[in-house]
Amino acid sequence: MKNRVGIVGVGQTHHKSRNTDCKGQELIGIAVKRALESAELTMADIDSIVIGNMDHFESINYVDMWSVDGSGGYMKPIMKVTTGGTTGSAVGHAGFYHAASGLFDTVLAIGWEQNSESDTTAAISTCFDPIVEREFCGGAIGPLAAQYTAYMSKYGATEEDAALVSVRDHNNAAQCNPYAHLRQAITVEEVMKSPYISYPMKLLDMCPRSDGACAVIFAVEDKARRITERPAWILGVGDCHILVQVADGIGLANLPSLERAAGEAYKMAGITDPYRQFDVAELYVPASTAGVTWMEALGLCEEGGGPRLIRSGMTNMDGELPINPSGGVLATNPIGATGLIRIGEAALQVMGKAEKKQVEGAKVVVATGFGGCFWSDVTVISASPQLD
Amino acid sequence: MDKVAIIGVAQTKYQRYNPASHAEMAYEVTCKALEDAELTIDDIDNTITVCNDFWDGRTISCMTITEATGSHKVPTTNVEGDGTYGALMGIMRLLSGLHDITLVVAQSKVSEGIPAVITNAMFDPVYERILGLDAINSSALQMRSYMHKYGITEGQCANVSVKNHKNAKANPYAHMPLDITADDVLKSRLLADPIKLLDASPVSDGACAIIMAGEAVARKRCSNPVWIRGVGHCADAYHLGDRDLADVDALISAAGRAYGMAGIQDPVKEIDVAEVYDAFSYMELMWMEGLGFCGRGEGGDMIDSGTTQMDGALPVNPSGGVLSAHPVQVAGLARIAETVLQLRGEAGARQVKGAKVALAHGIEGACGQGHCVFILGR
Amino acid sequence: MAVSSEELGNTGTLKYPSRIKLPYTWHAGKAGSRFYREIKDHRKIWGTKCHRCGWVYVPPRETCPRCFLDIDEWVKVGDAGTLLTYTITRYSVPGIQPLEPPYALGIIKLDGASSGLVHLLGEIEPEDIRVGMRVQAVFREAREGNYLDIKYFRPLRS
Amino acid sequence: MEEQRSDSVPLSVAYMADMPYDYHAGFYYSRFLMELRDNKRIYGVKCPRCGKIYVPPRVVCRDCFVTMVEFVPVGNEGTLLAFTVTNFPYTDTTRGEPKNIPYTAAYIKLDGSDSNIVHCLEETDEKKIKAGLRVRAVFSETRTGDYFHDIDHFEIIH
Repeated sequence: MKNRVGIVGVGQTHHKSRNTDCKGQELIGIAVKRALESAELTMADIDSIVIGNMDHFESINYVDMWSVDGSGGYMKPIMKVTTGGTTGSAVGHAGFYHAASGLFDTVLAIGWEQNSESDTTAAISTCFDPIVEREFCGGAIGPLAAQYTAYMSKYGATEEDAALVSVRDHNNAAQCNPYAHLRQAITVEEVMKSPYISYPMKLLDMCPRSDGACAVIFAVEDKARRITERPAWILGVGDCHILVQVADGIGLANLPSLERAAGEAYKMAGITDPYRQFDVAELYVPASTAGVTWMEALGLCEEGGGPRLIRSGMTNMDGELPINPSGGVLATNPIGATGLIRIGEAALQVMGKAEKKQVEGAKVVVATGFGGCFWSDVTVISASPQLD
Repeated sequence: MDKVAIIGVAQTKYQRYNPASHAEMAYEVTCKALEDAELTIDDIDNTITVCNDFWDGRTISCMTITEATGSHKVPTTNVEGDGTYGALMGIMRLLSGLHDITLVVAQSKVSEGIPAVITNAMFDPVYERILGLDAINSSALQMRSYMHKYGITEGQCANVSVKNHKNAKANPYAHMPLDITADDVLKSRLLADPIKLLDASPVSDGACAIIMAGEAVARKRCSNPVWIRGVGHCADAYHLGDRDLADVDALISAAGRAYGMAGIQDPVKEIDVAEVYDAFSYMELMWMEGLGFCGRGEGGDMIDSGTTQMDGALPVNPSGGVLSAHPVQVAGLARIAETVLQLRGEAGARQVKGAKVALAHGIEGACGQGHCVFILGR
Repeated sequence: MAVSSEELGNTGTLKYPSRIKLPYTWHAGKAGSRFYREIKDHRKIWGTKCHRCGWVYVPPRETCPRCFLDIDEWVKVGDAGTLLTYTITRYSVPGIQPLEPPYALGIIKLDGASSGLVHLLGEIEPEDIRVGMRVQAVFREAREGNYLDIKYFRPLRS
Repeated sequence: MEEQRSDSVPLSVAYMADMPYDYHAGFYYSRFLMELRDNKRIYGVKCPRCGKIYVPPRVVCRDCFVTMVEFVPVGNEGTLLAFTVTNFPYTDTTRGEPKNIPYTAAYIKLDGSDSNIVHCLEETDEKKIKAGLRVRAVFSETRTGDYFHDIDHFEIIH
């Protein structure tokens, strides 16, 4: 890497089911202003902007152009990146590359979605091939449900294991995160009693869809050091968009894209023993079932070891490797922002600014994004510019 | 900035209906660009796709061409915007030092959807969208504003169309090579006054790919690299009423940034050929002003003078421009590909002799709200 | 390398007619809601004014796009203004047009506003429209709280 | 337009977006769809390098990145890999109206194919379905070149 890049500011809205107080640009504006405030910068300090969401959630074309009233993009370089559920993490990575290229010193990355403006499942279902898949692929739920069916029969995981993930994330959101959308503590019994929406997935296993925005400011090393004493350094990025037909993702008991993206990011960052080296993880877990199955792709446990690790409690706030102190995606999901919130939350941890979510002494954190057709993005963020 | 070169380019022929699917078109240009660069897919270590969910009629539209571009094998991202923005993202990947060779692929099937419905979605859904605004009538508001403010005539705009459709006759990729006169343009069907049918670009399907590399790799792997000397992008205000539609502030800023990087002080003297995003005839005149090829309000004089003709001092759109083929998203990347051919001396019958420095330009949003400018050199 | 239809033994290629048809509900936000309520309830057009650059935005903004500062000053602007540019849409597009073409659109700089408002023009023949002419808002009788509560702008009668 | 009761409640704008698309099937899907329509045969395409057979057919082998041109028929029967009974309401994006539910999305590996397809299974009682079941395509009497119509559904082979 020629130019080291650090995160110097993070802002997000108070995520809600339905934010009617804000027109879309205003929602974006709130996150942007909070990010600027957190870094003690003004819009004049921003050299370029990257923004992302998914067009058909709000039915707005050329969002990079439409958003300038809220993004601050007036008479600035701005571009749009969109890759489905990974949009937020892709926006974060694009923000990183903007700065790492040396072309821009201080870069504002924005993810947002006002999911209450449309029927989220229907809008997502238009991501499937119109000729051979769309008719019978019901949004993101169906494929994920099918995947857990296969994992349960192969590794003996249970629906209760998934419920434990749901309880962990919801309770973290309730106790620690004032920005989270769902802030209600729940129990395993409540998850198990909630109605099936797509077997084996129950209502409380699924992420909500939210209205919200997140903004993260990236800066090249010398700028970053001038802006804050504790930047959150980007040590590694990886992304892998593995498939195009959703049917071909079936039978993948796990998530090979996450394994490959993690491999790239870990290599760049020098991560060799992820479970020990990471102090916190902010994972894009769109359904509790994925919280059981995907940890192994990140090297956090052995193959089929997801149920063991979840049952051990080690991923809870007081465990060895807390996962999703923010409450994660199960508590908050403005889709185009969701991946960027993971990066932002990871940065707050190493900057020591995570407040009630703070995991004491967090130095190295992994953030992930998930979306598209079983695609993954991975980001490794650290308190120091290189691993000790 | 460090040096980045374009080492391979490919385009499909642009046409009203390309029977190939999105993926099949993307695969065609991917293979041809690899062939042009004398590389294999294994040499590509990252990709940028350029897809738009509205034009492609699909959420996460980049899924459509992921495998066709080899993007499932390497780090990839999708830029939703004009192809020039995709190329810019590719440059940033290379300049980071984390990647060596980038493939950028843009594809578009404008003929699948209804352009007016798709461009209507550019306008704010709480406010102006309900007026039935689209790319054509919003541009008509801009054309009128420009003509009124600077005394530009419909005839001068028509002459852009005449020039570019004629140039297209020398471009085998062009969709609309035409022998027409200004009178033909002026008498063509009125779409939205003052825009007439022949002032407007056609509905085109097609794809374009470019392959870029950092300096060390480019020098080793390529005998005829074309260097990216400068790049700049910028956006103006969103609501049409927030802008003076006759002016081109964002383009001036984008060009200024690109010229600064490339060390260009007198664009007309230093640039040998330009490919600009003329979605409508009048746009070429406005963009020449924004690019500093002439003063503000002098776009009409510029076309009158013949400077931008094939035999002029600064030929603009030898390819026939966007007026002669308009695959949305692709069109800006095609401008880059065309300038690469010019700088390599491989532009065939549309070659501008001795071209050493070229400019390629893309736009984004309604009425050129956003611009991206590339300076390339031999 | 890509292949041709002949190589595949194809007898032709198919098109698959479909659509993306979905209901949307867009939030106008606080400022947008006040803008529409003032028109609906009082036939008055309001904008917001940036205290730094002085721009008066119609429709109102909560943030000045130019200065990126919060705006909280509301100002009433005139219901008459000057036509900055116009066009007559002469082609028909199913589903998105508010009127049967041909219909006229313009950008109007309302008296007291800095930005222009895009709207319909009515009660005038296309050939009589001129840039710079004075026009005035005609409000719809039954107003619902949307952009078309202003029915159109017509030439100002002195 | 929806008007809420209280004057302080923000307004919103409701609209049915309707965007028609003539999706181009291209060379590979066209051949696939025509074989279904004309001959009730399901075709895949075979990679000349690794020999893998992809259904539905596509231009490039995912693993080898080489052009595939050899169309080969695969079985009308196959194995159910995974399924999900979809029982939550959402909008059918081709009609803008509620989707017909419940339906069972079935992910199937056809005999002779190395990739999977998605279609619907007629059975919607999840207690009667499990991964590994054998299933068979049931074709419509009248076929039009539409995959989801020409194969009406898949049935469980008992």
